[in-house]
Amino acid sequence: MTSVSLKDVAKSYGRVEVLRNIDLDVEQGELVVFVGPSGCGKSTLLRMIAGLETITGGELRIDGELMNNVPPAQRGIAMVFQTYALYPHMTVRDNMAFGMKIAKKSKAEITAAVDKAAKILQLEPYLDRLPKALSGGQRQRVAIGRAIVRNPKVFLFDEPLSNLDAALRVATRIEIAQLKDSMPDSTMIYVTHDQVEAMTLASRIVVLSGGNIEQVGPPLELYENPRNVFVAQFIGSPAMNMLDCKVLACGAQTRVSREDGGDIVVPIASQAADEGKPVKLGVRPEDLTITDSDDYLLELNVDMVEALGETTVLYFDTALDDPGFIAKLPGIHAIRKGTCLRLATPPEKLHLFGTDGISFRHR
Amino acid sequence: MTSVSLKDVAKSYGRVEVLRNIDLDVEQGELVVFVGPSGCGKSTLLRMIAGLETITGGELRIDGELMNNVPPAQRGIAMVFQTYALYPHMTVRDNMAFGMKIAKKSKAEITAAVDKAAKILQLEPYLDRLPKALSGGQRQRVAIGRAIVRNPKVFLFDEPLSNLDAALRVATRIEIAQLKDSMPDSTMIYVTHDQVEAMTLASRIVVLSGGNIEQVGPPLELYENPRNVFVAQFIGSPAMNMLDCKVLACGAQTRVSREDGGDIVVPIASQAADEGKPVKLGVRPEDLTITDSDDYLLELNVDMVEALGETTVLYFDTALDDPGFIAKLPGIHAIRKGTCLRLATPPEKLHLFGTDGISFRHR
Amino acid sequence: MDGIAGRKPALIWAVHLSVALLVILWTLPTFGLLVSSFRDKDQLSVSGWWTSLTSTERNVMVRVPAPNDDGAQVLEGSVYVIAGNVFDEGGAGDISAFGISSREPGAYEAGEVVTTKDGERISVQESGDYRIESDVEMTGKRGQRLFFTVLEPPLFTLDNYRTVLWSEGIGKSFLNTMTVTIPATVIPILIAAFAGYALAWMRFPGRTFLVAMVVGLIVVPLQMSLIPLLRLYTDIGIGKSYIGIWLAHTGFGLPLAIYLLRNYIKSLPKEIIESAKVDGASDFEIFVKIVLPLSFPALASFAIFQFLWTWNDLLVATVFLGNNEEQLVMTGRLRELLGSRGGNWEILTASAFVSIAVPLGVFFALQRYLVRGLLAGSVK
Amino acid sequence: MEQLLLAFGSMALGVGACVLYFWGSNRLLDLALPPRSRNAADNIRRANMIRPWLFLGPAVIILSAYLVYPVFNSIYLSFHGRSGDVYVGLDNYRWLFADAGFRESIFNNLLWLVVVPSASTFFGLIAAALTDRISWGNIAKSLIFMPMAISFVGASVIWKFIYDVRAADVEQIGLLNAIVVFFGGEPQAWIALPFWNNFFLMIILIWIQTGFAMVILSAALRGIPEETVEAAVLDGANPFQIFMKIKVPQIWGTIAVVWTTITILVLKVFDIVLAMTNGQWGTQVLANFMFDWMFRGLDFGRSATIALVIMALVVPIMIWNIREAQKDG
Amino acid sequence: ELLFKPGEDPRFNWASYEELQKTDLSGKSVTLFGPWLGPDKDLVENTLAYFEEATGIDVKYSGSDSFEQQIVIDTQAGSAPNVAVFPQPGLARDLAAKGFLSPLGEETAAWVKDNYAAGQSWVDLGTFAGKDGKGELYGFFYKADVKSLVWFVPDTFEDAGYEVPETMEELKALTEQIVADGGTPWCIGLGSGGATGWPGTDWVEDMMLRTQTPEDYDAWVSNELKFNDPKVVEAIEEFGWFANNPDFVDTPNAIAATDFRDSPKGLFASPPACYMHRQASFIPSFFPEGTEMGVDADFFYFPAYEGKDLGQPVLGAGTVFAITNDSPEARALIDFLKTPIAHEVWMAQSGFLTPHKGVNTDAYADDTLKGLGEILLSATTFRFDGSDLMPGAIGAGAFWTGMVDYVGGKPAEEVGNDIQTAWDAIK
Ligand SMILES: Nc1ncnc2c1ncn2[C@@H]1O[C@H](COP(=O)(O)OP(=O)(O)OP(=O)(O)O)[C@@H](O)[C@H]1O
Ligand SMILES: Nc1ncnc2c1ncn2[C@@H]1O[C@H](COP(=O)(O)OP(=O)(O)OP(=O)(O)O)[C@@H](O)[C@H]1O
Ligand SMILES: [Mg+2]
Ligand SMILES: [Mg+2]
Repeated sequence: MTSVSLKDVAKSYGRVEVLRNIDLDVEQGELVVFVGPSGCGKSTLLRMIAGLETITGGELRIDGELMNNVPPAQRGIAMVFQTYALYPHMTVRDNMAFGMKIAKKSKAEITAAVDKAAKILQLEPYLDRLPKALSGGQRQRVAIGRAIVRNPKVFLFDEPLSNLDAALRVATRIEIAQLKDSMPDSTMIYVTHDQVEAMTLASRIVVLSGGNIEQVGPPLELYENPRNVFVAQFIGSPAMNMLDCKVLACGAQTRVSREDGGDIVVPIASQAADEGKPVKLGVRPEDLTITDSDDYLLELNVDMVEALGETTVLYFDTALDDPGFIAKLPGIHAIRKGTCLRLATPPEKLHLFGTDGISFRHR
Repeated sequence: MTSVSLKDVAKSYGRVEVLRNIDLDVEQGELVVFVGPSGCGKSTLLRMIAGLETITGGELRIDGELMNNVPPAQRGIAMVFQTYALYPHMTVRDNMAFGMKIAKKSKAEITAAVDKAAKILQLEPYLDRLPKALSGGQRQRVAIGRAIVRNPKVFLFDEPLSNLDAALRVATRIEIAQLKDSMPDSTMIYVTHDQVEAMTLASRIVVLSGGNIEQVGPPLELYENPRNVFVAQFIGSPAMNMLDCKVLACGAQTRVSREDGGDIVVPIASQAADEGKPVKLGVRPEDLTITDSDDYLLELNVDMVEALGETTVLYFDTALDDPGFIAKLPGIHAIRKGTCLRLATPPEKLHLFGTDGISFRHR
Repeated sequence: MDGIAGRKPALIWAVHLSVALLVILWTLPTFGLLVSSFRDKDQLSVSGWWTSLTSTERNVMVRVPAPNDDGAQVLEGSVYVIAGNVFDEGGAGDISAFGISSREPGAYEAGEVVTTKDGERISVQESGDYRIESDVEMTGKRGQRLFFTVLEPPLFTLDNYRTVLWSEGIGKSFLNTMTVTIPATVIPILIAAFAGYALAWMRFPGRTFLVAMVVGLIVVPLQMSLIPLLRLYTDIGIGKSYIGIWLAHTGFGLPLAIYLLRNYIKSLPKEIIESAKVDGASDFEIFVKIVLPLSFPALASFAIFQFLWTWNDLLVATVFLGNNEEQLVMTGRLRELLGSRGGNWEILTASAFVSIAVPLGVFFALQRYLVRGLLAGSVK
Repeated sequence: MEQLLLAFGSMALGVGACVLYFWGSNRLLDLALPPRSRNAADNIRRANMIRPWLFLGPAVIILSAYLVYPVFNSIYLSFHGRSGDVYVGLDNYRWLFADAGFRESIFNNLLWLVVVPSASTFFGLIAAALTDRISWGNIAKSLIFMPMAISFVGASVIWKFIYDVRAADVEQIGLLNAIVVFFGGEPQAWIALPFWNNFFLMIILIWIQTGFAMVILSAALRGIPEETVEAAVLDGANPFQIFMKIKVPQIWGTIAVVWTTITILVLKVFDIVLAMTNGQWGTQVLANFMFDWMFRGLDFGRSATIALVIMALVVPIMIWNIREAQKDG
Repeated sequence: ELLFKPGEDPRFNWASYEELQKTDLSGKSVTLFGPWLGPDKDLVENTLAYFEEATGIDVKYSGSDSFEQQIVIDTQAGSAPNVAVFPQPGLARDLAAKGFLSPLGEETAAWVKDNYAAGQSWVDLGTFAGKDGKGELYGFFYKADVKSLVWFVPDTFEDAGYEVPETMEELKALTEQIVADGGTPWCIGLGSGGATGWPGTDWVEDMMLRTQTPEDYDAWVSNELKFNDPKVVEAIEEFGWFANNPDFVDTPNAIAATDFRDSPKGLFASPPACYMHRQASFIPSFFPEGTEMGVDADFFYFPAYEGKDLGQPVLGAGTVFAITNDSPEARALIDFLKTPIAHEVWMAQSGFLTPHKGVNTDAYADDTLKGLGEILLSATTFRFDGSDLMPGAIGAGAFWTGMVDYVGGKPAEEVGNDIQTAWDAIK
């Protein structure tokens, strides 16, 4: 059953169009993550669903009902804000109970709901504290608890973890995943610009950029089969390396040239019209391996080595403002700066993008 | 040549002792990174070196000279703050020139120094902007530029990247690494609580905890051979898994029991006295592999799977507030929640820690 | 910041000294008033208050009983004598010199016997005993004046405060003032807070214009409003009443209140308000349950100013409340103690202090909010 | 006792009525357009269009009655004669600009506008900066703030004991003259010294307003990121340079706000001048000049004209403020 | 609660009190608003108590320090009290011209003319042009002050061997004599906060009366005689003879800055800071505590020039009752003021002088008051304080400023010109 449905939704502030032609259906029980660079309109879209921004075009339906003009409280949604937005002068319990009190629920009902949420989130010991007496992670849990108590049709999260430090972020991310698991029927929409969060939490990811949806799909699909250069580079860290090439031969497989003269066969179909056109050859840093054989993709000098123990990241052709070409190898490698290395990759891991940025696989 | 030397340095605020018995020598040209959990005294130590906090015990020498009571400006150091600490009312140029102006340097000299630093940091186009018109990364570069202009003996960085978002953080980290490369003679002391930064930048890492130095050494040494449980878990992400075991047999190799009944031989020497004692068996998530053979370390049910594309993280025995046991596998794995998996690891990658938390390898 | 190495202690001393100097400069005038308020009425206008802190030599005049008074003059043998002690009417000290004419108040040493041109022999002893002898019966309805110099210890009195604090009707005036100031502080804050919230967080046409208007109105001199307003009051039948003065103080305080409170309320995190909206709270509920409690610092700091203003106000109170016995406020009552020509400095000094007491109390009670509240209101 | 009841009764009545209005009107609105009914969405939307005006209602009405109407009334009066019933065109303005008293007032007012806000802000800044560095700073602050709590009547008594003058051969009871005499000078009638007496009056207002400036500026100074100061320390700046080149520029916005507030106050203040000199010895200022014409001259036309001049002087500040207000929408 | 029990003290005219009892106003009330505060307020209330007791009326008196502002606001706003007590007639005249006062009627005018010493002049003083321009009696004078007084300490005069001067020539001679003896003759202070300068106007007015004819004085007050007329300038300079000679005054550089309330204290200093102080009859309340009138301090008439033949002019002042909100009770209050008892009760307290011929002067509380009262009753020329009669902008404005300027060193002609210019500007 469709839970949230956006049809041709648009948003402009005065003459500035921030979002256009957003079409999206979120099924009940899904956890959909909006990702995209800063300023692409993620929060705006979420806030439109919440009713905190007016919708300037298109239709928003929740559970089939048109919601464009319904005030936030009547939409059956709950929202968790980046800044937690806890009421600083109320205890944790009151924070969670506020919505129900406003709705004039009975005392018993409120207590039951709050206690249940507190139990789920292990907040019981803190119920009588004020938010300022809580750690960041606990505050975030209270914010989530406040959402749970409302028992909404749709949960909305706007970068709920971005104010936490790295360790806490990981821990809370896991908590959210578990929470979702424990409420399989609840629909969640989650905004982040951290793609690790997106990858780990989402049942589907919506990649937004410049007010448009670039691609929608399950995380791994986006990782393995990005629709365009933008998605390819946005998903995965470090970003996918892009090499400028020319198409030499087309067909079920495509032969492309590297600018340095070599050429390579990519097992991706191409059309005759592509021949001679410039293309981008995409390869993920983590798909690269070091090889001695002649069947290599590139030969480059190492500019910098980052040994993380678990992985070793090699930088080639680096310049300020441009990380250049990157390879990420698992484990520890004793590679020194300046070494010349041959890098290879399994051909099936390569990506090809046309001049319009669209992946050949998606045509 | 020793650049910065701390001898038995201590710091107390009133009766609260924040740092004690800090002994450390930083050689010229090193980049030493202080890491440690929040509140362990990293910043305090750095600020003592800078002269922004008084030293309440011990000796601080820079280039051999006793510095305890020398005002900050006379110590030949430059500091880059977490919040950049740019002067908001001055242009980039003035920000960088301020120190030299105060020192009444000639106009020409100032211009030369500022231009040089701006060039290194590619800040030339922004020289006449105010900080508020710069992006986070650019601001951080200005802060670094301000340090470079002073041409100090020692650079001090206090979590310079923690206010940047993930992508910028990576990019700026690389810039700092390159900067260090371009100034091989300069000594740098760098504070962070992000261990990726520590690993990638440091020539040596100093792990601080609770006001003490836990371990000092090159990054990979800390990763491969942590001195104690704290360092083991602090370096590497996700943290090293710890299993509670008992020593069954000692010698050049140690046989330990798992609580679930199995036992395993670890190629680490132990002493007779250890026999029967509880120990912690450490294994890094990224050192685990899935196996079908009987030579496995553990058999567990998967609680949660995070597929990041590049890697897949498996969580076992997870509870709120406790990530449980974690395995990190490269690439994409089609593992579902609830699957029972056997995990193995090469025995040489295992760690053993005594009840005092010290690694058997370090005794 | 405190821990910077190599700081020169001299600098710290310089700071301490400068602050001490500033504090002295700023409190000295008030301190003078405080000392003066404990001084005797007559001394107040002849010597500086600082002299009252130390023993001072003072020229004093006493008039001995007039010869014509009954029993003033005794016949001792053949001489008529008027005797007594100069301190009979209070005071004490050692007399070093005395005089019998104001032109030379210290002409003679104590114990010396002076013969006047009428032939009277006058002497004053160190202890203050005096003796006037005359061979003939003395006449006159004015007693002889004796001048003497005496070293007076610091002399203070609580009389001024007694006059002020125990004056008739002061309690009632205090209540009247409270009746004026408390609603005149609370009402504008309430109205301004609602308006501030509307101007900060509600969307409606004309909002910017209203904000602009409020700013513009801060500067209207209130004297311009007195007559039209009182006329309005008379016309609609409010007349001179508490309601009238509350509304007047509200009106005059409102622009600044709205300006400050709007800025503060605007600075509250947007998310909190949105969160409450999502929770289903109406604007009224958001205001009462979220904004009001969170704006406490701003409310408190504005309360201080409005309170100080209404407390010290006399003009608005007398115009809109009147100065009947029934309606007089504290400032009016204190002013009344001064009499029609206002020359009683001693009362003025004491009453100035009495009238500072309450605002100072309010200030100290609320000052910790002042810093936070005002800043958020005025500065981004 | 009865009096007490009456007092509390009225207080409760006043505050209660106000509370009742806000609560009641909202309740009515909720009853008229119930937010939890079938067409809740529409109701809430409609209610949201009305509600701002419920919130703003009292403020708008009171502001209009107490301030807007008088302004228009003054404009009307300024074109009318003494009693406000004879139309005289621009006569009042013509008179005003020819009047020596007006010229004196304007000159003095400009003097006040230059000196008082800057001096109050300056001393407030110094006080704020210094008191922040010492342990007894809060006590010092309270003492410096104290004059704010003193009424103008009280203040004029206080300053009488400073400026008082006595014959040269008698003991001075004014502190200032006592000091002058102590150092062998001639006692001066400070408030009668031409031109300089203006400054002696200004000192009183500066004395009062410094506390205000200090309180606000001290909050602003605390808002300055400590790191910028530390960075300057590292750059070798001495405390004075840090203050002038790092701190002051960063709180410039606050300084401007303080400055404006005091400037507006200066334009409105007449109590000090009235109580100390009533404009004698060349100390007339506009507000007192207006007061004079209103209550001594009984000429409403002229006093309204002067009032409008006062308001005109504020217009630049007003525009600046409105622009600031619009910036944050 | 009545101060003097009706019927007991023979000094009082109890018949008038009994007469009053015939009017029954119980249950009615009247509001009265005036400048009297503090002790003065007690005095007036003590007096009004007889009216209340006799008729049963409730008189609500309130006093204000800012009477002038408030009566203006109240009358303009229509919230005026029934009766207002104006400290000077100038303001009452302004309000009458705006139509805010009610005429008292022919009968009252006739009463004043018949019963007050120099009755016609009191009538004239209380007669203003109403809104319609018609001159009618609006102001009823009750409680007068005598201004032409010089205060001194008899002992000091005695010690120095000075005699009370009888003529202006003698006064000037005495002044010079005192200087020659090394003393300072005069204490002069014009300071009065917001009203600084007014004591100077009294000096000038007294001098006008002593150098010019009463007719010139009247012309001057109505500005038919210009302020810069040589006659006026001469009077100002007469004042200057005393005030602007640094040897003659105690605070030569600070006359205007010395508060008039502090100024007389110089008489009582030892050694005396001055010997004489010219001030109105109210000043004893600012003498040091315990000063016994007639013993520790005394007054003499500020004498006239023997050579000018202008008689014994007396400068005075008085408070004016006017009806600002007409009602029968307000009229009854004015009628009460006509009864001798209304005057005698206050006379027997303090600080009250009356030109009422029908009262028993024995009722005055002390000899000093009685003496002052006699000056008032026996004046050959009585003139009202001119500045109080001038328009507010002059009498309470330019004239004050002029005096301050004059003692500050401005030549008398310039001062006259300035004031005249100001006067021209309000015509
Ligand atoms: N009130 C407004 N008026 C005009 N433009 C606005 C307004 N609010 C947001 N925008 C613009 O809309 C765009 C989308 O903003 P939005 O906050 O949705 O971005 P985002 O994707 O959430 O970014 P981030 O990751 O930084 O939160 C931005 O370019 C922003 O500048
Ligand atoms: N002025 C102070 N007075 C008392 N204790 C202080 C003061 N400043 C810091 N501390 C304490 O000193 C300890 C070390 O603080 P420090 O800032 O050096 O930690 P840190 O390691 O830099 O932490 P973080 O990673 O959060 O920056 C903390 O426990 C802190 O509470
Ligand atoms: Mg730190
Ligand atoms: Mg006069």
